[in-house]
Amino acid sequence: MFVINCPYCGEREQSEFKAGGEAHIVRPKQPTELSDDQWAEYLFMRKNIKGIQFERWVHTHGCRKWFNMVRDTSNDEIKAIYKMGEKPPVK
Amino acid sequence: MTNNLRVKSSKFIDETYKISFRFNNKTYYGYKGDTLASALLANGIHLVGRSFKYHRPRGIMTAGSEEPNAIVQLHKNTSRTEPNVRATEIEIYEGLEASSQNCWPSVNFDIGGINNFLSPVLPAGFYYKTFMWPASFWMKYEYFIRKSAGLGKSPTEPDPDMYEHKYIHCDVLVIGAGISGVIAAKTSAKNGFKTLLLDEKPYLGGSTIYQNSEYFKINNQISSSWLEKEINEIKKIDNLEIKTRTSVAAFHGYNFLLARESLTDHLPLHQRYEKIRHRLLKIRAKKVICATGSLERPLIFDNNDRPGILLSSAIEKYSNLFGVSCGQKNVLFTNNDSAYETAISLFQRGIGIEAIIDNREEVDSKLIKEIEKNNIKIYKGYTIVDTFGYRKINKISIMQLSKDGQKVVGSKISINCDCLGMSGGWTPAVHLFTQSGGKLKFRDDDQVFIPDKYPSNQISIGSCNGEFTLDEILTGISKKLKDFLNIKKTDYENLEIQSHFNKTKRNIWLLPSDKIIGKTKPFVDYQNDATAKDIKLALREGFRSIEHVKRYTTTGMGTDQGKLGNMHALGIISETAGSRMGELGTTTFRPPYTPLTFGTIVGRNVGEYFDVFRKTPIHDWHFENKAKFENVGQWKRAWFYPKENEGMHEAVQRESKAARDSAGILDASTLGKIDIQGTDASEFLNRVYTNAWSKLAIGKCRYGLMLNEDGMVYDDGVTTRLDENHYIMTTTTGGAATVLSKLEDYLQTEWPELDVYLTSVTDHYATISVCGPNSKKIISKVIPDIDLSDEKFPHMSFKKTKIDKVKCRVMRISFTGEQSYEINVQANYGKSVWEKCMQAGKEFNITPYGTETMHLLRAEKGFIIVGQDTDGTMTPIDLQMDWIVSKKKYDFIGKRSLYRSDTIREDRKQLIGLVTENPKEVLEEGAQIVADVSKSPVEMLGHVTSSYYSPNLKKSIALGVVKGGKNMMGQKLIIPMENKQINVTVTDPVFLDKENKRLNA
Amino acid sequence: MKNKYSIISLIKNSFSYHENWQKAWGNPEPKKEYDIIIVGGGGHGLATAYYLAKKHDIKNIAVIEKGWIGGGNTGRNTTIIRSNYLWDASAGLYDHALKIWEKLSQELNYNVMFSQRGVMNLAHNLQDVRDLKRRTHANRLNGIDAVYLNTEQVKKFCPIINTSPDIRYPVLGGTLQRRAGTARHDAVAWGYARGADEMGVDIIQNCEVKGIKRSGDSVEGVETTKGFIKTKKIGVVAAGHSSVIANMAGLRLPLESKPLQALVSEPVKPIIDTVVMSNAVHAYVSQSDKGELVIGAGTDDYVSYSQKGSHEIVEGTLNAILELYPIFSRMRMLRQWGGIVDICPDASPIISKTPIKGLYFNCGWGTGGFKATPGSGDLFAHTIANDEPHKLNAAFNLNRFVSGDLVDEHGAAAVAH
Amino acid sequence: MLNYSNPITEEKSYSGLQMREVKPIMKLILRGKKREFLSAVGKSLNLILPAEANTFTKSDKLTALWLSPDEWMIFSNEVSHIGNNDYQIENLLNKSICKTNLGAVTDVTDQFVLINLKGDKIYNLFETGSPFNFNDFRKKKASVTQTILAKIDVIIQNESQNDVNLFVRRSFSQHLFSWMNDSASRL
Repeated sequence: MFVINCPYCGEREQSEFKAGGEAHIVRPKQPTELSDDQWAEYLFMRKNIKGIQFERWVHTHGCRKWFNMVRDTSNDEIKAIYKMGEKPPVK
Repeated sequence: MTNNLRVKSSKFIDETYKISFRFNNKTYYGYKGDTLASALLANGIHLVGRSFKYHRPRGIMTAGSEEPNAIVQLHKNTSRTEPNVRATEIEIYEGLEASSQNCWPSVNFDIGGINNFLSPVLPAGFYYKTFMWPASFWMKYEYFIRKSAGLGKSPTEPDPDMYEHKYIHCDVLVIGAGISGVIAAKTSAKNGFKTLLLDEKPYLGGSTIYQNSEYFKINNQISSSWLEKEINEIKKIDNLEIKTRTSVAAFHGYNFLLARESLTDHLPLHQRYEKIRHRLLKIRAKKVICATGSLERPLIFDNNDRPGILLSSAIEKYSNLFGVSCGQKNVLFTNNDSAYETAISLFQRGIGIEAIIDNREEVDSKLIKEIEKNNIKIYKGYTIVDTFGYRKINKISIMQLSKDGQKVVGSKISINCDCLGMSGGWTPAVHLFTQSGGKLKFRDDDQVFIPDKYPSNQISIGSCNGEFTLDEILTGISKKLKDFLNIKKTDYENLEIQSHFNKTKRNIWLLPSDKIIGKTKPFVDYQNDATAKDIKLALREGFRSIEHVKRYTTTGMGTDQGKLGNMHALGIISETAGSRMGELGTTTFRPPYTPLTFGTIVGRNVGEYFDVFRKTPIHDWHFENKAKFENVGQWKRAWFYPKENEGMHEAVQRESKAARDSAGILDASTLGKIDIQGTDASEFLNRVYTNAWSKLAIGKCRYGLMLNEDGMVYDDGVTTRLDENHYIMTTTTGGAATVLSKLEDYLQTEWPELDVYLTSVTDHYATISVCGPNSKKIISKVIPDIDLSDEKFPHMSFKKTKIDKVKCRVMRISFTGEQSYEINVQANYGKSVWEKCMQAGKEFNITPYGTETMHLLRAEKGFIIVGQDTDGTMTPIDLQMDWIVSKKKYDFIGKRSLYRSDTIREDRKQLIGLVTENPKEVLEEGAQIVADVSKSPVEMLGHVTSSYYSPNLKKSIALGVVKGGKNMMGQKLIIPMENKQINVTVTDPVFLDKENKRLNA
Repeated sequence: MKNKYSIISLIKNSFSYHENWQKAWGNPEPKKEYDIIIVGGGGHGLATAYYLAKKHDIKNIAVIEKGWIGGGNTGRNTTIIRSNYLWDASAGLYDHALKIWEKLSQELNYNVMFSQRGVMNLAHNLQDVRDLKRRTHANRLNGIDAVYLNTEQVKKFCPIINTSPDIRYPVLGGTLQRRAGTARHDAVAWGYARGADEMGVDIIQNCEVKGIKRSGDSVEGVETTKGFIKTKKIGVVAAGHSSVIANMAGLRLPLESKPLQALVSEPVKPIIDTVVMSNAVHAYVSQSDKGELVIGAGTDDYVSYSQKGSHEIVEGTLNAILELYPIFSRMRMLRQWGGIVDICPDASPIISKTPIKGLYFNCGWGTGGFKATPGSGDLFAHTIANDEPHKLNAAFNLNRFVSGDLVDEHGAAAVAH
Repeated sequence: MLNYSNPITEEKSYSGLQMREVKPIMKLILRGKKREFLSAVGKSLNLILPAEANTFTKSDKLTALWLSPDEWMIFSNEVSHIGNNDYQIENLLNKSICKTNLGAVTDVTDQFVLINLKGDKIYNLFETGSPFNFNDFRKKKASVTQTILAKIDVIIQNESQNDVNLFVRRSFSQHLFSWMNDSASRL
């Protein structure tokens, strides 16, 4: 059970949040131009990193805002949190 | 029996308060303050239970939560029964009823004891090697294995007690109220930190509080007196909350801990009514101080498990704290100085000590001198090689140890005794620390694991950090607390400490015997009957890792989770395998530290609070009118409204017919409603629905289908354009929350440039749908001001209006194929509007209908229900809804997936209608559809998704999905049931009014 | 030849105080080269090696395990075995496994305690009923024993379930597969290890793969903590760590690794003699031969390799358990633990070749891999040996995520009106 | 006239805790990101929307709760008339916000039920079912939070010491109120 520092509401219990998977997978602007393979890459393929992962969370039971998190998936340590649209912090 | 072993009064025992209790159907007495174990010992009872595998007699071994043997069933055959309760933890109360477990007919004579004689053929893991023949017999073997396994008995009635949760956020949590914990809590609280101090026992002060020796002093006071004053002080501090009888079960990441506060278990039964039994504390602490203490180690030698063999520290506790003597002829067996503390305590109380066996050869300390001075025989450099006495120990044999400690030499000496105390040194209680993710390091000097790296803001202090003696504990504590709490000073800077404890220890994990190991039973895990020879067998068979050995031998898998024996198992493995202890690692300590009842974990979320119960604004009306309800997500929806003697079928037939013949009314308030505003609202809808929205006129409604990015149908509903930049979207009941969060996700992450705002208004509106040929007449009575003519208010359009003075929205939309109006009114007026419609419709026999009829009516029209006719594998094309997929739009969610090689296949499963050869025969929903039953295995083409008897068409109708169904119109197929085959014909899914005449009838 | 396990051998060995048992498997140092390397010494990996040696006559095989064999999900799951799956492809796969389970103890000469005590799945709403009926009909036509039970039949088969119509989500019915049941998880890994070892397979523990060496689009070997080992074929069966290995080979998989938790109660005398699963309220329970209630909890929603999940998941599960079995309120949780499960978008596994020659993946089993162990090993062995899938695992290829031909076992999760 | 049926009809009283629904209270959700939006709202209502997270502002007639960086809920301080749900303020905002494309205004009067709690045991009650840390919240003036209580989404507003407003979605409100009473009966 993490404590998550929502960039808008401050520190809250994990139970107020939901995870949304890997971050920075941008929806292709022109899906019709993509091959089936490329589309599958967007749709299903994930890095699923053991270590530093960039991922999305949403404060479901609070401000309903999505944001990004940098977390070490090997020990669940949260390294950084930043708003949507902001540049990810450099490692 | 009288309390003949109550040797001395103790201030922890209230001898004016006598309590009677029953054990194995006999009545005994104890005093307030006793545990079941201390009370039994005071009555001379050691034998409490039988072991798991060999059914050996077992007694009380410890005085705490690490007890492996003395576990009992409480209140047999009642709703309050509880298996596997540790006699050492439960405080006695008037009416307590306990009985021995895992024995038959009684604990004194147990048939299962025969296993002890069979033990030569029952080594570790024997069951993996046998019971394989004949192959079909395993279930029979297993029946008997299961019967003999298990310990106590599960309750068979619901629990009469209540439980509760409590969330606590504190600055500093101190776990354990021994001397270190008390000092830490006082320091923390006095420095302004909101502090919580927890201890599993009913009293504060840990083991120091009953320490009564002149040899251990603080500031020239006996340590217990000094501590008592400290305790009195901390009770007065405002921002310090102290909870006793509270055991910390789990230490998770980010300093999240779970603790069980036991509130009524010590009260007489009649005082427990309407009270919370346990409270589960969910603690989030900024800082955690572990002062969890340490556990004394047993020693591993042949037959070290007999009743009457206890930990030496337990004997001391029973005598000092409870005033109970565990025996009259005590022998202590030790490898360190702790047993001498016990000896002195016993001696001071006049309890007989026969001898002390010390495996150290040359030792000397003030404590030992004191013992020798009193002419108690000390056998230095000796070990116990065997013990005797079936139901209770009566004799031991000892032999001299060789110099290297690997062998025994010389001849055997026998010593009579009625109680044996073992002291193998101390193991820091690092369980919680490791649960939190902490890493341990091994200290070779005294062979202990101590905390090394802290994974969160926490420290360990006192003996759980490997500081075992008073001076070790107290000299460093001040600096530690100052650093950890970031404070300048403490009250404990210059304590004067006297401690006469010699720290030398001779650690031998498995003591040598004069017999070959195969003939001995040196128990490592008492409860599971795992011995040192089992561990060695596992190693011989190639099991190398500690986890393998543990699993193969079941060491550490009992209800005590190996609190006593795990270290010895590790030691024996490393000695046998020739590896170093520290390198071998430890087994993982898993939560909970002490077992936690399910009821405690669940708290009040049982019965009606198991899950949220959502009600529509008209719920009370449905209830009053005897509706049957259906669970839809967290909602209770009216399912059908049976009149006298009607079953579901009759009710639904009547409701369905009424709706088409005259008028029906449905509570559709559960549908999700999302208010969409912003200059890009139309563009947004274009992207989330498959069809186009920009050209929808203000005041018009349109049906939309929403896909997942994988192209599969996800949700559907009607959306209405209220204004240029304002829409109201409806979603399915079950999909409301997920649709909104999915849409928010796209808005915030993919399309932040869009000016769109989404707000849920599901609960703001009551939605009342009136349908049927007379619906127009009814609505005109309810809302006389509105022009309902087809020209002014055609199908798929919307009007703002007022009923009395209350503004509301009316949509002319239909999920039944009938002319139909949907009134959306502010929820608190919903019931009133419903009643008004009922009143106005009375002359037209307006009939309330539930979800079942709604499903039937829409099936007649071939309308799908997402989730029933679709299952996450259906595209709009599969549903024969090509018309709703815009060819012009460049993109929408899921569009690209519709053009993958599999999704463009012509022979995918497609939605079709089915009619049965026999019009009365109603298909089973979920039944499979085939073309040919002659081949095996039969090729399944699809399944029946919806099926009803239509009272309006007077025949059975069904929807289904069938491979290539689109091109199978008119074809005959078969529904193969278990006992018959039903012939069906594929039809168009629209059974009624294909021309949509009824919408404007 | 290893000595055979039997009651006779137990008695014989008791005379020598069990001093003469052989090692169940050895502890070899890795050779320089193997014909095939299996990465991952869980049940699936060991079974793969066993069937490669047994059915395809390839003996120069190594199983490389970073920890200890059977220490991952094999030793952490709730041991449910069943084959009553909806889709033809799944039913084929899992029933293939179930048929092997039925003879596995004898085949391995190791008692895996496969107990056919039946698995019941409960329905709690009308869509559950439709879904379970649909599945039962499909099972029957696929030759899998499964019957639909009404509420009274459910109660009769497992009397301790609370079937009162007044509970929040009443039991509306259920399905029963009698051939289904449980097995002893450790024994499966150990039995396969012993069998594989006997045929010459090297089981190398405490050896972590650090890299996959490629030349062009073929594999050349693996870098490990015990040095480089050459091979032309690598079968990866690394469960939660599949993506980690895939990343080494420059491959991305459609997987997410999430925490899955389970727990056991203290042991008690027999109280529930079957396995009961309830998807709708999330409660899976059975009782082990030792007497512990074995309870499966759900997965968390975030990727994690920490083997820890959140307390809420456990609490939610016990919540559901008490709703269905109020008599368990005073039972105590003895131990809880977490595993890492690799989940595919369609909740079906991957047993497949990859775009890299000589590299094969067996992964994506999510929360239900244990039941497939023997079948998965057999079919993966076939796929590796022939460089071609068996017809039973052909549908479980990687390409389905491109074509869209998913085996969507969780698609039937209903969202009803 | 239409009858008015609010969900919570009883006022409940325990030692240290009183709970009741306050109705009818006009409630609106305001959405907007631009600076002009904030100033337009300010002008229309004579009330500055709180910019600081987890706080509220108040005028004679209205209270404005911060819900997210672009979302506020405003509600009337006094109860309005039963039988009339045409709110002047809503119409005003529609003109100044919606018509000018500055943001969105949505009537949520019955989306949320306002339960008022009074007494010194309010937080003892919350602690039995909410993971939120109320330590600072209860001390801080004008604090508001969205969190979970008994697994239900709630908005909690610290009106003054021992006086708290709780907003919950209507369809959940009876369940929550029942749960709160069950808990309160044992505080």
